[in-house]
Amino acid sequence: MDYIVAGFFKAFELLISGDNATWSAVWVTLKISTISMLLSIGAGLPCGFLIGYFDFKYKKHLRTLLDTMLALPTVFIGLAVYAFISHHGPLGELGLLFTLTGIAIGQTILAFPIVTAITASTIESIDDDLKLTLVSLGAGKRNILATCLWEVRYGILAAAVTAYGRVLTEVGISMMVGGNIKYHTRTITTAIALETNKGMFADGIALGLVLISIAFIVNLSLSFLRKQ
Amino acid sequence: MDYIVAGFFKAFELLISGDNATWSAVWVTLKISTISMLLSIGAGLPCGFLIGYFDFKYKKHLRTLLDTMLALPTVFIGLAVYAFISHHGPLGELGLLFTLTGIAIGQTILAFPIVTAITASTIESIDDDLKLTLVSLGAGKRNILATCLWEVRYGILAAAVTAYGRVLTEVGISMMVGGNIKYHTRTITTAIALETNKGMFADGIALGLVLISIAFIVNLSLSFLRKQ
Amino acid sequence: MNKKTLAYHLKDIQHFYGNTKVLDIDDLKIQKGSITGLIGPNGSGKSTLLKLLAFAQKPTCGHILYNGQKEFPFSPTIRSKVTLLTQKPYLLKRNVFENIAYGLNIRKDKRHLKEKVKKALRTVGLNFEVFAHRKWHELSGGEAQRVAMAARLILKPEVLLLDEPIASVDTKSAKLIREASLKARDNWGATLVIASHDLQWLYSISDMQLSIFKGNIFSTGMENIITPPFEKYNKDLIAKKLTDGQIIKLKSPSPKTNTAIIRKKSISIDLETQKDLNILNQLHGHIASMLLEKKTGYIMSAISIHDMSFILRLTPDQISTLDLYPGKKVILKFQANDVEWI
Amino acid sequence: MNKKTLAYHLKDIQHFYGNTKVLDIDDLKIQKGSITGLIGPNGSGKSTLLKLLAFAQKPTCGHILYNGQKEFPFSPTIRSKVTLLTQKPYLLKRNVFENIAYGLNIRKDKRHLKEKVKKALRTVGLNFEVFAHRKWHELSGGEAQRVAMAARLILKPEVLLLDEPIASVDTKSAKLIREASLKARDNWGATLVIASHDLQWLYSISDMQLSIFKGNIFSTGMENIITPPFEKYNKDLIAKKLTDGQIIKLKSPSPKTNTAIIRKKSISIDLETQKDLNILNQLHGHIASMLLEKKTGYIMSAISIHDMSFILRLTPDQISTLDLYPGKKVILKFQANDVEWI
Amino acid sequence: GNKGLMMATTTSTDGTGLLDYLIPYFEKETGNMLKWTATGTGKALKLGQNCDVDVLLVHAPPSEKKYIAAGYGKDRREVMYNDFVIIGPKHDPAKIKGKNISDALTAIKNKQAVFTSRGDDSGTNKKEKLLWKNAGIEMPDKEAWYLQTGQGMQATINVCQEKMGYTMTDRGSYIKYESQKGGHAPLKILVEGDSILLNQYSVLTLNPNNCPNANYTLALQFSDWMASQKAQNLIKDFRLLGKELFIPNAK
Ligand SMILES: Nc1ncnc2c1ncn2[C@@H]1O[C@H](COP(=O)(O)OP(=O)(O)OP(=O)(O)O)[C@@H](O)[C@H]1O
Ligand SMILES: Nc1ncnc2c1ncn2[C@@H]1O[C@H](COP(=O)(O)OP(=O)(O)OP(=O)(O)O)[C@@H](O)[C@H]1O
Ligand SMILES: [Mg+2]
Ligand SMILES: [Mg+2]
Repeated sequence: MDYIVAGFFKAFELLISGDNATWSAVWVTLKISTISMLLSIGAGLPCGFLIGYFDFKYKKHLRTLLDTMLALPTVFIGLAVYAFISHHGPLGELGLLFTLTGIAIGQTILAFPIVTAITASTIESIDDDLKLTLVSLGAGKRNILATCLWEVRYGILAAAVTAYGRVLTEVGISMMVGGNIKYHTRTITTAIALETNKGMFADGIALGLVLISIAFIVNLSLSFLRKQ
Repeated sequence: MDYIVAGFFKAFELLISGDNATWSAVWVTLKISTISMLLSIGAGLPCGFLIGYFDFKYKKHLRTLLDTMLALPTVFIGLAVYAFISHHGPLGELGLLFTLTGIAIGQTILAFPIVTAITASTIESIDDDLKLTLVSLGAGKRNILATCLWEVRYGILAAAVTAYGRVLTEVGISMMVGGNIKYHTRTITTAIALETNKGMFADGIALGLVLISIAFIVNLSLSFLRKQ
Repeated sequence: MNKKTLAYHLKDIQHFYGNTKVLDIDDLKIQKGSITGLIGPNGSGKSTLLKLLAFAQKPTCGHILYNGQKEFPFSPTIRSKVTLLTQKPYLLKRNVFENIAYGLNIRKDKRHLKEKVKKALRTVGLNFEVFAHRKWHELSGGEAQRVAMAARLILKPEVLLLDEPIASVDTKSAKLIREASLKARDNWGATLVIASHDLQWLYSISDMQLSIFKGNIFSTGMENIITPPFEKYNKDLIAKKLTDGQIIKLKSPSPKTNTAIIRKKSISIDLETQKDLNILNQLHGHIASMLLEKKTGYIMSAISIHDMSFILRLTPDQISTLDLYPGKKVILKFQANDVEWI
Repeated sequence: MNKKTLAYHLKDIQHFYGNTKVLDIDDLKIQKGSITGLIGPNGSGKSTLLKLLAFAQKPTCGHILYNGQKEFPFSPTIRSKVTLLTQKPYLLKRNVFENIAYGLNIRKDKRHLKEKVKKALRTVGLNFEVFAHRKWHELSGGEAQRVAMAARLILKPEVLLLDEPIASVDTKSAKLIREASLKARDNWGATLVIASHDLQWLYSISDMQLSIFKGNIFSTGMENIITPPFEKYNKDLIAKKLTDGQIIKLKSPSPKTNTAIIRKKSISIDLETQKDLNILNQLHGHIASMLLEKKTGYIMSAISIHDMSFILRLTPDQISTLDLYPGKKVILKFQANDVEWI
Repeated sequence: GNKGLMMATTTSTDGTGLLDYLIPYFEKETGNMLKWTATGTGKALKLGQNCDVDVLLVHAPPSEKKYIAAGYGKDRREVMYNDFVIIGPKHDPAKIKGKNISDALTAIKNKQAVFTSRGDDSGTNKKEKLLWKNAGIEMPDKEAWYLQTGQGMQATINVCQEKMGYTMTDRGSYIKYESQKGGHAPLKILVEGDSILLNQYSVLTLNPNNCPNANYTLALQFSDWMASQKAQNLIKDFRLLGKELFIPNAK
């Protein structure tokens, strides 16, 4: 129990003392999570829209597949990405292994099904009358996409926030693809895993609190988008 | 690359040969994920409903908090739960450490904010006319809860499926609280982590495929709940 | 009025959306077993009043007595007894059968469910075999409206509040809904309050009419309303100028009020003008429509004065004597001080 | 008809929902610059037809020529020219201003936006200052309907399809909407197709009326429809029995058809019966309403025969001669073989 | 009650497969059940300190002694050892092959050749730090060539292989790695044999004063069994690629 309390103090200490390793991990975490969120939202919103908006033959099957992709273990994604970008892999030339770009690719794969699935089911819930209204007002396909997404913006926000939580907290990909290299690819979560393994539970808690603070600040600045 | 292909064959081998350790991990994974899903849905649906349905003063703040909880790292949850159920912890007497119940508690904490947040934003999207209609038909508070949830069932399904994906794939809690004890608390994901740690990438991939198959079967059997 | 026979008694009700007052009712009583028609332009507060009567919303100020008791949303006395058909009928995402059975299911009343649903559908003119298994979205606008109505009727509630029940319903179904409403009152003594813009229909069903205008209630039935802008005419009178050049002269209002009401009974109809007595309005127009008020035998007649419409209640005698018919040019007369200001 | 002046030409249109055929139109032409009224009971296919005309849905079979060209959903020719006001007007989750400006924004037409929105709101009788910044859910039913209407009018479309535009709108606004529709035709030559259950209003606005019944179109205007069940009367005739004992005799139909139509022109009105000629129907009833058809001067009269309603078009002369007024007892006469079966 | 014995151990004993091989013999012979959780040494000690386990099998002698001194552990019994080696790419860019340990590290530093460190405060990591200190080199941290993976041995070897760098590993882990590469491992043993490179594994029982509820008797029984001739022979027979991974040395 005591280490939880200790963790609180430690968290302040880490941030205030400007601990190099901590700030590096914070920075790395922010960078990769931002990239992967941008990519997964950029790809996930249109895909989610298409799946949710249109009725097509294998829609149900596609949804099942998508739901299954929600259960891709991060280590698995990490291993798969590793296979492609490792020295011997087909993309080995690009030198993405143990880089932030590499992690971001993996995290995009992680977040994409979340954004897509939640967007799709949010879009599915929109009224047929909205569709009809848009067409009848002369909306083209792009307008329909944009307007529908805006109509269900709270649902989209939920999708993004959920995916963000997932990306921010994942360990497997960062560990496998990034290698948890201190000052380079060590994220807050891989640092937590490390501290925990060392038995430095208070440090783990402290880093966890740092991560949660980041999430809090991001969500706070998103909350102006919310209703009421 | 080759270990991905090897992993596919290995996955078949593991399942068909009836490998004891694998089946034990499958069974453990199913057991704890079922318990934690039941608990988190049981608690998350009503909470999400309350937050989404009613307008109250600090609603926006509560939502921000909830969104932040989506970014609770699993290791952090693991550490916190450990603090409580470890021998010296306040609940040490219950002997929950290194048990499936312990893991399930942690996973419930993990899944709860997901179920709650997505449910809330789904409920938020329901029409005022529905609320009015229900009241005007004489629905009591429970009826309103049940009917509203049923009205947005596809959104609820998305919440459940997302949370399930999260629970199924988490490692941090299972590792910290369960201890990855072979034949006892080893889940598929902790087994993957172990194999990967050992450098047995093909085995990691194989186990990952086993996990994905489980998710696929579950989602397939849920897909009859879907529209169309 | 005997207190025991009162279904509703509203006291000092005010209702606000934000800072805008949309209802202001000092005192309103509704008799048990009566059918009250609510008449008023868009935004006058009809739906808001019905929601308050349904205890689906709490008034900002004041309180509502139901059967002599103060009641609030979700009180068990209210829940199963007062039913509102909302203006935009919302169907649950289930089939028609389940939509109609919903209220009974809530009440755990499962006896003869199928028969009851069948009967309710028949009451609104829908065939059970054709519609019972339709999904909520597989209905035309009017069919949906009628399903929603059936879902209310099946409950046999003490109070049935209908918000524009025939808005998108065809003539035949409008008749059915009228009959169903009358039966509700006659068979189980239901109290009904019905808002509608179809005055003929409303007159054919209601015992008394309440006019709402800007949240204020006038229980004397349909009024002729003259809205601003007004101009000064002379010391005592102000004038409403119609774009065809005609002028309506009215006694000046008190400073705070700005909408004029001319009661039906103050207006007479004629074919020729008389010498102007200065304070007499003589407006030229034509008859637009004449509708039978079935219960009384009066004929509700709409007279178009340029872009305004006046409603009068004529007797068959008057019509025969003046040889009136839609299209006929007529002259409406009323005194400038036969005006009430609100 | 000159092809160049045709806005629409529908050929062999059939539309199905699932296995149910809801529209069956062999050939239908709509002139440019005309105002067509759509009349028909609930579920007859009005909304479906309007959706097809808006190219918001594709007919199951057949095709629609627009300005002589086959067109399909999303074709750029159609998109900015044809506009539909849906039956359940849906407002976007934005404020009123943005809702009305939406169509123009899509067209990237941002000049004088504020003035245009102001004008559109005025056209439907809403005050810009009061309503422009209201959120979509802060409106009464009729106000929402009118905002949706304004959002269509602002686009000045070639074709304006209105699905029950005055369903929950007050009398004054109904008039405004009529004027706006007429202006659309007169000012920029718009073609209008309007579905409504308010026949008086529809007659006051439309050049011609189409009756829809069970997906079939009759272009001769409002018909009197007699629905099953029928009984055998004698060798040649079948009968519809009214519950008050009256009988309508009709020439037997061909086996496949089962709904009877009596055209207005076949029916005459009288005060006394004449000797029964066996195949003459003489139905007792009373006049329910009389409405002026402004353009023609005819008086559309609804005559109640027990629980049925017949519509006749009377002249002022007929009315004066017979001294008709709502409530007056009358007798309708028509030959048993003046029936058409569909 | 007799819930069996709960052991915390380090990843190397579990990862090499030793425990999977050895423990069934213990269970069969003594009739006791033994469960283990494999974690970093630090966490293993912590679990003991919190009395969440009954017995420890770890390899960090200095920490173990401190641990006992602090009153957390009781009996420490050395049961086996293997040794640490320095591995690197076959072409050996820093030319360390055959050098003694301190010279090798100095060469790596001077060449700025990539060196991957576990950086996780594990027994292995502690040993590595000791080697840098002995070589008189200030502990590298932020230097670009010095990569701290914060992960287990296999993962660290893996990073090392990708970066074509050097690392220090216990022999068992290296053999395991070699066997996975089918004997064609790109990384080879370049430095070995120094006595300082010894990697001692010990069984620790918990101090009953600190953990009265821990199963001290059974823990002692396990400790004894590990030191028994039978177990020592079994350890000796545990091989991969025909090579011994651990050498029994119980006294
Ligand atoms: N949620 C809301 N927020 C703010 N104003 C509202 C809200 N709902 C209604 N109003 C306003 O309150 C007034 C009364 O609305 P109400 O719905 O009671 O009118 P109504 O008489 O039913 O009109 P209609 O005939 O159009 O249905 C209107 O001016 C409307 O603009
Ligand atoms: N999505 C649907 N699936 C199945 N049937 C439908 C669907 N939509 C409409 N229908 C049926 O098609 C027929 C025509 O519907 P439509 O909406 O065109 O009628 P309408 O003439 O507009 O009626 P109303 O006056 O009630 O608006 C009706 O019988 C209706 O039940
Ligand atoms: Mg209303
Ligand atoms: Mg319709």
